Formats: sequence, C-alpha cells, structure tokens
Amino acid sequence: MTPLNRNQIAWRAAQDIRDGMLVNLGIGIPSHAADFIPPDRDVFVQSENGIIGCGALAGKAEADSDLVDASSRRITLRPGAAIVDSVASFAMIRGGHIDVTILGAFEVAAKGDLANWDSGVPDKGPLIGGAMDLAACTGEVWVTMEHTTRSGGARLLDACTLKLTAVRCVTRVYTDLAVVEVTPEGFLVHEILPGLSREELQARTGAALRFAPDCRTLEAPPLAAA
Amino acid sequence: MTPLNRNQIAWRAAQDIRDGMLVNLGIGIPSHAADFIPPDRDVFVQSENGIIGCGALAGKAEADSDLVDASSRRITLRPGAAIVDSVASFAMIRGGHIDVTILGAFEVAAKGDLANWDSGVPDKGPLIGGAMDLAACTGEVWVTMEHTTRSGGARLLDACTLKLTAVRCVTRVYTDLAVVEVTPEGFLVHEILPGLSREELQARTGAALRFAPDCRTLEAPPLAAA
Amino acid sequence: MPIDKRVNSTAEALHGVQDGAVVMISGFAGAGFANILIHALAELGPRDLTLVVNSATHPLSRTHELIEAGLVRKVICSAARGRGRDLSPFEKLWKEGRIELECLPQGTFSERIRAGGAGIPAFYTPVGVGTEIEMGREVRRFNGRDCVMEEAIVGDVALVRANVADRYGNLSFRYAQANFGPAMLTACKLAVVEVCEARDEPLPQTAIQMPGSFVDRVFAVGDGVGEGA
Amino acid sequence: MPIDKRVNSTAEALHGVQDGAVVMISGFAGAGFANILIHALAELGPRDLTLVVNSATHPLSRTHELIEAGLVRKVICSAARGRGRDLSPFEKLWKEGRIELECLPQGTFSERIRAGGAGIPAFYTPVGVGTEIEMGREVRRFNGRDCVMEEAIVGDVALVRANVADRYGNLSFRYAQANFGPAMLTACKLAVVEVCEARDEPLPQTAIQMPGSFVDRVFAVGDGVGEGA
Repeated sequence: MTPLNRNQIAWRAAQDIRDGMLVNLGIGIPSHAADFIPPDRDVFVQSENGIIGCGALAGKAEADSDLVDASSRRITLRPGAAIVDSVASFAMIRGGHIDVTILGAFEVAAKGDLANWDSGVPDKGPLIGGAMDLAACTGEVWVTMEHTTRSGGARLLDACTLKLTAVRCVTRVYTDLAVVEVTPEGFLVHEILPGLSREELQARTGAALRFAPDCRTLEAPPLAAA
Repeated sequence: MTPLNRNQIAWRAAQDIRDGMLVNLGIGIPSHAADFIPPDRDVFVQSENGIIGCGALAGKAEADSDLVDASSRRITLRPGAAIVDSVASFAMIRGGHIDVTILGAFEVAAKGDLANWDSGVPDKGPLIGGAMDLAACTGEVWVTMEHTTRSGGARLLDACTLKLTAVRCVTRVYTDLAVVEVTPEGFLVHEILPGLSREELQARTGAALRFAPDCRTLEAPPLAAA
Repeated sequence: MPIDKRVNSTAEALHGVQDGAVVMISGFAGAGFANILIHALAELGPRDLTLVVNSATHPLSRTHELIEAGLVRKVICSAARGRGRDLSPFEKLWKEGRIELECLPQGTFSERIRAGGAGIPAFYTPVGVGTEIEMGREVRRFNGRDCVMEEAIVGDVALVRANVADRYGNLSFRYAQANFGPAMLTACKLAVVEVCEARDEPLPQTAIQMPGSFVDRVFAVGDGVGEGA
Repeated sequence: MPIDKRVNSTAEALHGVQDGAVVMISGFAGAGFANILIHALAELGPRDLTLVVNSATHPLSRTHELIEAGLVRKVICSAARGRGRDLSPFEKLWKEGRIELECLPQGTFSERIRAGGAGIPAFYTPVGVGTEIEMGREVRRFNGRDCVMEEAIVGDVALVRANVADRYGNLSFRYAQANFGPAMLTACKLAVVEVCEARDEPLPQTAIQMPGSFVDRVFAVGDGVGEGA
C-alpha cells in the first residue's frame, strides 16, 4: 500500500476535468493537474492575474517577464487565449464563470468548509490572494491534498480548526488515500487506495466517512514525485 | 435687443470650456458647442456610448454605422480618441472623470435642481438615457436653454415643476438672455443681453436674481440659427 | 473535443430559449444591434419575455418586432420614447397597459447588468437620488452623500452583435459596437453573438475585446446584413 | 495648448505627492511593477503613506524600498507573506507593530478599487462570509445568500506600469502587465504611468487598453529597465 505521490493526486483530479471546462488551478498540487488533463479534452486554464488560456511553462528562450501566471511562473499561451485585467478576472471568478477550481488545503470540514490560506505559522504575514473568491464563488471546488498532516493529524474534519477560506464550498477532495465527495450528509468515499481498509481510512479522518455503494479502488499510473 | 439664437447660446457656453477638459455634450444646443470651442484649447468630447474623443460629424463618404455618438449621429474620431464599452463609459461618468457636461433643460431651480428628461408630454414613453448619471456625477453641470418657454413661462425657478433629473447639480446656465451662476445663495447673473434691463430679466425668471458686481453684457458673434 | 462555438443557423443559435425568458439585447445609437438574432427570435415566438434593452424604441433595432408580435411582458431600459409625436409600437402597448416598464438611468442600467455578471448582488450609486428613481429604493448615506441601492440584473439569454469571432468565441468589436454587449454576455446563462465573420483560427490575444469564455454560441451573418433596417 | 502628458523626469512625474498620501501600486506576479517610479518615490521620501498594493512582499516589486525606508503607515493588500521562513521587510515592521495591515480577498481588493474609480461607494459580495473578513462588516442576505458590504477605496496617487503610451496618455499593456493598473488609474486623484515608450503620435484606437483621459502623467523609462530587481 503506497499512498499516491503529489503528481499522482494531481493526475487523479485531472481525470475528472470535463471537456470544454474553464478551470482555475491553485498553487502546489493543483498546478500540476494541467499536465495530466486527458488529451481528448479541450480545457482552458484561467489564472487570477487575467490569463484565460494558460499554456505550458515557458522555455528559457521564450520566457517573458510580462507573461506570467498568478504564481509568478513564466508561461506560454494556448491557442485562443485571452488576457484581461484583475477587475475583469475577478468579475469572472466572482460571477461564477469558472467551472471548477482545484485548490490546495490545510483542512476541509464535512459540510464543505475550507481552510487553505493560513496554516497558523507564527510571525509570517497573511496571504489570502484569490483563494476566498475562488472558493466562495466557483460552482465546483475540488481540493487536492495529503490526507493527513506530516505528523499524522487529520485534515478531513467535522469542523476546521484553522482560519476559514470559505464555508460550504468544497465539493470533492482528492488525497493520497482516497477520493471523497462532500455531500449534504458529509464525506462520501468514492475511491480508496488499494490495500487500505475502510477502517484504516476512517482512523486517519477526523469526521465520519460513508462509502459509496460503488466505491472503487484509487488508481493512478506511476509518476515521478512532483 | 435680439436674444441669442441657439448657435449663439452654444457658442457662449463653448467659450468657457477650458483647455484640456474632458466634456460631455447633450442633445440639442449643447451638441453645437463642439463647433465653437476656441481653437487654442485641446478638448476631448466624450459620448455616453463609449467614445472618448468625438470628432466632426462624418461626411457621406466616411460615415460608418458603427461609429456613432450617443445621439445616433455618424461621427469621426479626433486624434487620440479611445473607445470603451457602456459599463466603462458610465464608470467614467459616475466616477466624476468628466470635467464638465453641458445639458439641455426644461427647468433649473435656484438651488441647482435640474429637470431635463421628462417634459410631461402625455402618452409618450420616458427617456432617461444618460442624463441622470451625467447630472448627478459631473463636477460642473452647465445648462444651455432658452430663458423662457415658448409661451413665455419661466424656466429658472425656485423649485422645478417637472420630474427631476438630479438635485443640486447645475453650476451654470447659459440662456438666450443671460449667463447665470448657481450659487449657494441662488441665481447670480454674470452676463445680461445688451438692451435688456435687470428688471426685464427678473420678470422672465421664476426665482430671485442677484447680479454680480462685475456683471457684463452677453455677447456672441453673428451665427446662423441652428 | 476541440472547442468550436460556431453554429450554422439561427435555430441552433437560439435553441432552448423558452417562454418567460429574460432576454438581454445589446446595441446603442445604431451600433451593435443583433438584428438577425432578434428577428429570428421574433419568428421563434417565445412568449412572456422580459427584455433588457437600452432603448425600447430605437428605429434601427428590430426589438420592435418582438414587441409588435406580443411576445414581451416587460421591458427594462433607459429609453422608451419613440421619435416624433406618433406612438412607437412599444409606447402603444405600454399605454394600453399591455407591457410593464422599468426605466432606469443608463449608467444604473449598465452597472446592474455588469453586477449580474460579476457576482455583485447589489451596489450603491448617487444617481437617481432626489428623483422618482428613489421611490421604492433604499437610500443610504456614504461620505456625506445619499445613494440608492441597486440590485443586479441577470438574464437567460443575451443577443449581442460583434464584428469578428473565432472558434473559441473570442470577440472583437468595431468602433462603438460593443456598448452593452460585453456586460450582457457575462450576465446571462446563454450568451449568443452574431458576427460578420467567425474564423477558425484564433484571434490574436491583443485583438480580443471579449474573452470567448463568456460566449456560448457564435453565428456568422456576413458583412453588414445584421445592421440597420 | 495641445495635450501632452509626457514628463521628462521622475521628479516631474511625482510632483505634489505629499506626506500622508494614499499610494496605489500596480503589478502582480512579476508583471506590471512601476519600479522606477516606486524607487523614485522612496528617494523623494514622503512619510506616513498608505500603500494599496496587491502584495506587500513580492520580491520583484520595489515596494519594499518604501517599507524599509519607514515611509509606510499602513498597507492594504491581499498578500503580505514573504517567501521562506525569514521575515520580509514588511513582516518585520508589521510584527513590531510599526505598520498597520488590512488584508483582503484579491477580488474584493480589486473591486473596491474599481468601485472607487467608478463612483460606487459600496457593494455587496459573498466573498469572505463565514471567515474573519466578516468581522466588522455588515452582512446582508440577497437571493438566499449572505454577503458582506465592502466600501470603495480611493487614492491620492497611482503608480502604474504600461508598455506604450501616446501623448494623450492612452495606454497599451503587454500580456499580464495590466492587472490592477487600469482600476488604480481610475481611483486616484493623480494617475502616473511609467512606460517603455511614450510616443508623440496617437495610438490606434484598437490598440488602446486604457483611455488617456484617466492618465495624468506618463514617464518613459525605456525598454525593460522598470522590471525586475
């Protein structure tokens, strides 16, 4: 039983991106989902700084300091890309025009609350960025994260302990151990890592899990760690 | 004693447009002010449909149905003209970025209230257009109009009788008989038609007039009637 | 499947528009009327429509066809006065009490549509204070100035005219053609655009005035035919 | 006198900026920092500034020069966390209680600036409900959803980077360079732009992304020098 690595989590989430979607990908694991979108799906990736249609990362020769995504990475544009200013970018986000946003998280509560902007590190300044807008206003909010903290603490909880990003927003969670839907009745597991028992998964989770009748094994191709 | 014709009223108002101003000109007399701006002043004319830098009316050969001002007139662009959409155009108007708007009016009250969108003609539908935004949010609101109605009724009043466009907004009134400033103490006449006595002007006005210490004669060059 | 928002007929362009729909129609002062789509909608004939259109009476817009066909229950606009003394089709039905009217300041009209597309449920504006617009509205003072609260307007379908589109729905407009179009495209569930030309190859990024992500369907009508009477 | 908004020095560009000014600084993710103007402002040295800037800590922005020089009383931003474990200049002063901080969701940050320039004193947004943003804010329900009221932000001076300007102040931006710039130019009494190139001849209408009517002064810095460290 080997938990998925970060690239594999990103891969798994990417398989659920539907053809024609407009998606926003957060920093970290979510950003890698762009690399694993199945090639038969034509997807536009939006970035908060106004890029609609982010392409691959720029090679050294083509890198341009004005062509960046919201994570300050120098990128390229895909065919059909457009660029707007920040006001229009967040009008697009707040107006619900993004189909799905994939975000990293520290904690997710059983009713869908998300904590992903303040890990409680002392002294460091706050960083809200676009997370609250994306979480509060996007129709589907998917979270990719490790199922537990490094010290084994649960991240899927009855109630978040860290500062909230938005309430009742997360619709799905992709972890290294499971794919979990957030339903009005709480967490519903759709996929579980092969070799991991339901009891073991529950033991690593801070809220009651239910299991879908057709709960499957969580599988991903071998991928180098991100 | 000949009252100014409509082109002369427009001319007189145009003399007060200062160098570098961004102005919006309403339908009717105000639109003619564009023709009389002194040539030493570099002025941009904005139109509510998003044109910033209206030029002269288009000749037949250059007329383009997509290049119109808010009055549906086919126009040209001046050098340096820009075009924005309606949301941005009214953000500009509401945000106070227009220096002066010159509007037609049915009535102006001594405290600056403006009535210019509904003349009370029965049966006809209402037409607000951009008048309320322009009147409420432009720093200087100048009115050009005949001093009285066709039947001799006063248009400068203690209180408007027609539906209001905005309250406490008009700063100056240019009529065929006088140039009148709207002050916190009411109407203050700065210029009066030669041959017209102060008493005669007062008789044609529905609110008390005061006269500036340096009150001058109202003069305009001979111009064909508009 | 490669994205391609181009459709081949007005029937495809308007598929799904139903009775009771809130229809936003762009165009101002003669520029940007989606007259082919408006005409097709009149022929399709959904009833009980609410039109969100700057003018209910502009002679160069075919909006009057929807009104004359008796398809319109309500108009939200900033201008509803026909030219001259005779009553326009809108004014006739309005006088007879057969069409409801909400007439707004043009900046409030455009900003309410923008708010609808931008996830802003309501905002305050000083425009209309002290006028009949104030009636029925909440008034609140900010920085010493009274303002009225205005709520967002959202729609079911937007009918917008642009100049050139690409397969992704990216748009460019000619001169004053954009006007209410971009905002309306953001505020409606279904965003339909008629264009002179719909290209297979993408528009260059610098030529795009409206990202295709706000556009659902593009219908090419050829040069000029959508304009005028 | 023919309009010409081009100035020949940073001193001219920043003339009149005073102690206590609210300074808006554009730029995001490495693109669009007006670093020549920011550096010149730090040398000019007005005190007690309030900065309205998306990030108080971006390593490619020279905003830190203003902070390190002790000129800043308050920062309004959406990001104030430096990279790594060491504290950034902002975080040091903030920890010591020497800089006040208002950290906002980025869309609320940009929309409040836009509101400041668009004559909207306040608006409602669902963003921040149920979070610490809600504290001290009015909450109101629209269409079944709680929203917070947010007020406009206005400023004294905007420092913005663009690519090309003309004598009228019309601007075009490269790629993601615009970001907060257009909104900030509308929201400030004095709008100053640094550009690679300031042309005498007007930009073609189709190339203008920001009308010059919102721009007061343009300073040409030549290609590339304004960017990066």
